[in-house]
Amino acid sequence: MKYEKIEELLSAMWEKTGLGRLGTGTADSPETAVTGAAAAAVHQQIQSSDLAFVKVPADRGRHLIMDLRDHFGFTHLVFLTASDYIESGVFTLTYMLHSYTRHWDIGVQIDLPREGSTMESIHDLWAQAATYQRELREMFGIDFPGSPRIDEPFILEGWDDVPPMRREFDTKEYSERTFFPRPGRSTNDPAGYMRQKLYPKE
Amino acid sequence: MSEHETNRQLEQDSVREVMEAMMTYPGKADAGDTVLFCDARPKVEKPYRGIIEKFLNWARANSLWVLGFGTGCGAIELRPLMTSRYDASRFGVAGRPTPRQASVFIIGGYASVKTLKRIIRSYEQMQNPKFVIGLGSCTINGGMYWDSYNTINRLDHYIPVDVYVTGCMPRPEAILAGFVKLQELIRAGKAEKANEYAENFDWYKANQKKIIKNWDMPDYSW
Amino acid sequence: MKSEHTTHLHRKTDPAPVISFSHTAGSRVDLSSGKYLKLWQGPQHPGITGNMSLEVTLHGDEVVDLRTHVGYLHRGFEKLMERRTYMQNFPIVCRICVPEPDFNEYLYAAAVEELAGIEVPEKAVWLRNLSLEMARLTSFLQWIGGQTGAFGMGTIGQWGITHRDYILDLFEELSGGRIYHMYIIPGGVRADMPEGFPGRVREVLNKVEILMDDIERAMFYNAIFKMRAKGLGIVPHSMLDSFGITGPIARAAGAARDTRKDQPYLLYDQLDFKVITGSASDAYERAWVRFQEMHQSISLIRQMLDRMPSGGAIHTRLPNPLHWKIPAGQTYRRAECTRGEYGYYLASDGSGYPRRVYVRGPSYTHAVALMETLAIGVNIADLAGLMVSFHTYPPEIER
Amino acid sequence: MEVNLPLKIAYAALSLFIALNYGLLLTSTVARIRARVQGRIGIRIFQPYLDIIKNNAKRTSITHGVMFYLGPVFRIAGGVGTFLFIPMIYDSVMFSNFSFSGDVLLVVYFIFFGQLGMALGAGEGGHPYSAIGVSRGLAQMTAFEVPFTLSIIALAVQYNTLSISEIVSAQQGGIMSWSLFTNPLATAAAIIAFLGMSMHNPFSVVMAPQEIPIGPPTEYHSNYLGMLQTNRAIFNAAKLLLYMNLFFGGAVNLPIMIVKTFLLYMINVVVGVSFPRFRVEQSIRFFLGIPTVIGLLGLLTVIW
Repeated sequence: MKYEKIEELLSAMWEKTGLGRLGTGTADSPETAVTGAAAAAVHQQIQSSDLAFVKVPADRGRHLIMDLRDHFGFTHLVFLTASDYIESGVFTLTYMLHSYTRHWDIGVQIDLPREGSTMESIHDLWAQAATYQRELREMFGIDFPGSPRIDEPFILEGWDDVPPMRREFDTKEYSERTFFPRPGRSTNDPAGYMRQKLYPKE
Repeated sequence: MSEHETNRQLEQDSVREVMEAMMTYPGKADAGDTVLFCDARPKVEKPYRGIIEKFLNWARANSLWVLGFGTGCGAIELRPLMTSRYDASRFGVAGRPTPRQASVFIIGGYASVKTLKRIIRSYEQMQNPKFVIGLGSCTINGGMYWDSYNTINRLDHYIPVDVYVTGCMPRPEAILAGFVKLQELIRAGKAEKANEYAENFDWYKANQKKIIKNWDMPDYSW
Repeated sequence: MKSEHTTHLHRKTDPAPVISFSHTAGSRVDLSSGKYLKLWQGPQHPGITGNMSLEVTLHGDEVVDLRTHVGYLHRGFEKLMERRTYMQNFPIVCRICVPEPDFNEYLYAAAVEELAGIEVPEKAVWLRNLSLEMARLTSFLQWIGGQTGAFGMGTIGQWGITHRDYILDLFEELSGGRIYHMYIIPGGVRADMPEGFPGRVREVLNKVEILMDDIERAMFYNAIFKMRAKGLGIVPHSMLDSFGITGPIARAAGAARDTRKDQPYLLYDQLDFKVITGSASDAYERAWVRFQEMHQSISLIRQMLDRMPSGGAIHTRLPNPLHWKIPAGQTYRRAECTRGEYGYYLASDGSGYPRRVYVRGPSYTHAVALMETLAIGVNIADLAGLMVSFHTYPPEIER
Repeated sequence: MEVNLPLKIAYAALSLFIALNYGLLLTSTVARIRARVQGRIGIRIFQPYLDIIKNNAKRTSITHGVMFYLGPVFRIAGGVGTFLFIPMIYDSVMFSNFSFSGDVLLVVYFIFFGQLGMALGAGEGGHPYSAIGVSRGLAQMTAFEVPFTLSIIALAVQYNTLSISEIVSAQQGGIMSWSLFTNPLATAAAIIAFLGMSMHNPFSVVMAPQEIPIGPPTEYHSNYLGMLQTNRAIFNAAKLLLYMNLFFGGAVNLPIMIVKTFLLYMINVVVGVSFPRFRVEQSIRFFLGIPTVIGLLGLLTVIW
């Protein structure tokens, strides 16, 4: 199927997944609400002419990714990562998919609760996904049931603290507590420090 | 050196307890426990006196065999060091792939906790006298990664360091200067850090155990 | 299909299940049988690229199981960048990938500029592109030494590293840095070309071309090198998508995938080059593709030197870095580095600190999933050559 | 010329000393030449001495058992033994060591004696790289033994003697009487075997640092390693002397000996700097292929 712009592809994608129909919003307004079944949890953001982010509920994520891979030609899993939005209490998984035929990217984003977060594994769709999932399990504590070697430590060794990439983990405090900071090194909040260096009068 | 002393005093007792507790494990322990290998206490090897030791030190200073272990990003400048631009082999510097035969250990930049375990094991497999060159500001005070949760801040709390080469990253000329400085130290008989490691073994081990949670090494089939 | 949330609760004791892609996952050989020998190639090993380790299980000389172990270089960049301002992040991003830091600088700058809506002046774009191509050349010159050294030919490595050093001198002249240039800054570049710089670049390029003729004769026409490299580590075309393979490995397998052509960034839509592809997809073909890309990179540098505008601003005026806030948003920028697709995912929450920076390195999949699969059945003597033929750099795997 | 035994032993010790220094200097010279090919200056000329002193000056050394001790001892015994039965200078009282009729067989045995002892010691060293290196070394050794022994037999048949001294004396009338010209096929086979014997590229997989860091001596350190280095110098000299005597008409005085052996050794260097290394099974296939055929032909030309 031929799509001129990434918006058309997205609307076709929403049609196929049955998650709802694209509303009246257009590309210039970045957030276009999706009317329909799961309107609350679903929205899309078109970042540029070849990059868009869509957000779907966790239980539909794997569906959508398989649809994109099999029916829309997004055959390349660029990366899979998570970002911690602690104030809203969610991890946001980002599956970045790339289409070699159209050279478009679609980032499928999924919100997971921060505690006891679990996501379906996609290690059977892409081989390298298992590695990404091991890293997420280790760095964020997100579980991917069935992913191979998911419980083996990937990067850290003998780590017994909270997963380091969570935002509640303070790396500076941990470093000062664990390693031996050489005395004489003082650190400052850059804004305040440079302000009093550069504009002492203010 | 005062904090050195105090730290050592502080750590003495806890370390003894730990080691006595470990002595009860027979042979190789399970994962999570400490393996006895890494606590084999080295002996202080007294150097000879007078002209003999001077002669031997001269030989040691002029044949520095570097362990081929690129622990950090400093390793990328060790290759130009051995090529025609800065030909370190003129100074008797040669690479050696196995710690048993190497006499100089270059810690190239930051050392993550996972690498530090291998660094310590390789260092303990090297034979006395052995020398350590700390490369880059990361080994001195953590450098760019001073607040990272995975890189150490001060290398000299875990293994004794003879020469520090500052910079991020240090130029090959700086590394050559570090080698020359090390040669001066060796000729002057001041590079006895291996014996210092043996003397302050408990202090070093305590610092190492503080961050390296389990010592079980990968299981070989030998 | 819905995942059974009941099974994984006490899964810690179960063995890892076997998946269809990687033969190694879950396939355990019992060392007690005495038929196998387990080796650790690395981290302290001359045949390993950088600081990582391969847990090899041998049956005779043949690899029957391989596990890649990384994390020896983990510095927690993504965590550190979350607690540094955008301007403070600029000097540390180049440390992520040691042999070619410029791609990190460019991608970080590009992502920040896209979110902040900063326009980059014309001259700065040219200089960025120039430094990226020079970085590509240095990285390839280092790789070619590793590739031949893995097969025991140290001479070419010596030549390559030496000539790489000449280019590093140019970088030092351009940016003041030898390895870490910190040249591409958000909003432009840090310095303009010094006087007579293009001429010196041309001299070095001529030197490198002379060297490459020698290398071509001594390496690619060498009977023993052919004997070792041909047929080693063949990547079938079907694996490209399922393993996320990019860069010269994919091109050597016949797939014309080059971000510089597909999604042209910087000036690559104005420069004249074509995507180099191979067919045999073994170590020799990969080496040959990379070698051709070295020639291509030289010609690209020459084109840029010819057409580079003389004057012009090299940097736009940034807002005060003390309270420089980037509007909320997220983006992903990619570039074609020597090893494949290099990308930065940047999410901003409107504050002065980035919310999330994710670095996508090509070695991430090449060194773990692909290596663990392709190493099965390879002779232990060829393991280093296979490793280098993937051109992996551990620092970008664990960051 | 009858010489009493103590004097003979003293002479042998003198020639051994000369051979040791010659081997060490040859090592550093060749390293410098190789460095020039790579555009470097290279190590200092007396670097091998310093390395040996340094290794023997290590204060600690660990052991893995009795055979671990005996490995280097066997090795150096093999090296010295090889040397002691090869006449260094033809028809000289001082430098014709303990050459006697039938010493060719003894030398051929001694060349491989050291490797076997090394194999035992390295095996006890326990490092998997040692084990792999030893297995590769023995396999490759058995391979290049075939063309080497064939050419030796060819010479023995040709000069119908088993004494090196007599083989040398048979080659004395001018350059055209060298085995190199009287039996070029056997010489070619032996030279190819020589490449494998001295473990330069492309036959250096035994000690390939990229695959198995330095192979058998992985676990050997401080004074064991010093012993091995000493042996390497002597053994190199001994092999070169053997080849010079067997194929290149021996030497009537030290300068000629040095020139001939140096040129002989340069064959290794030239091949070594310009080739990568074979895998072990590739090198075995290579040795059992063309060199063996050449050796057989050399033998047949002698017989008929």
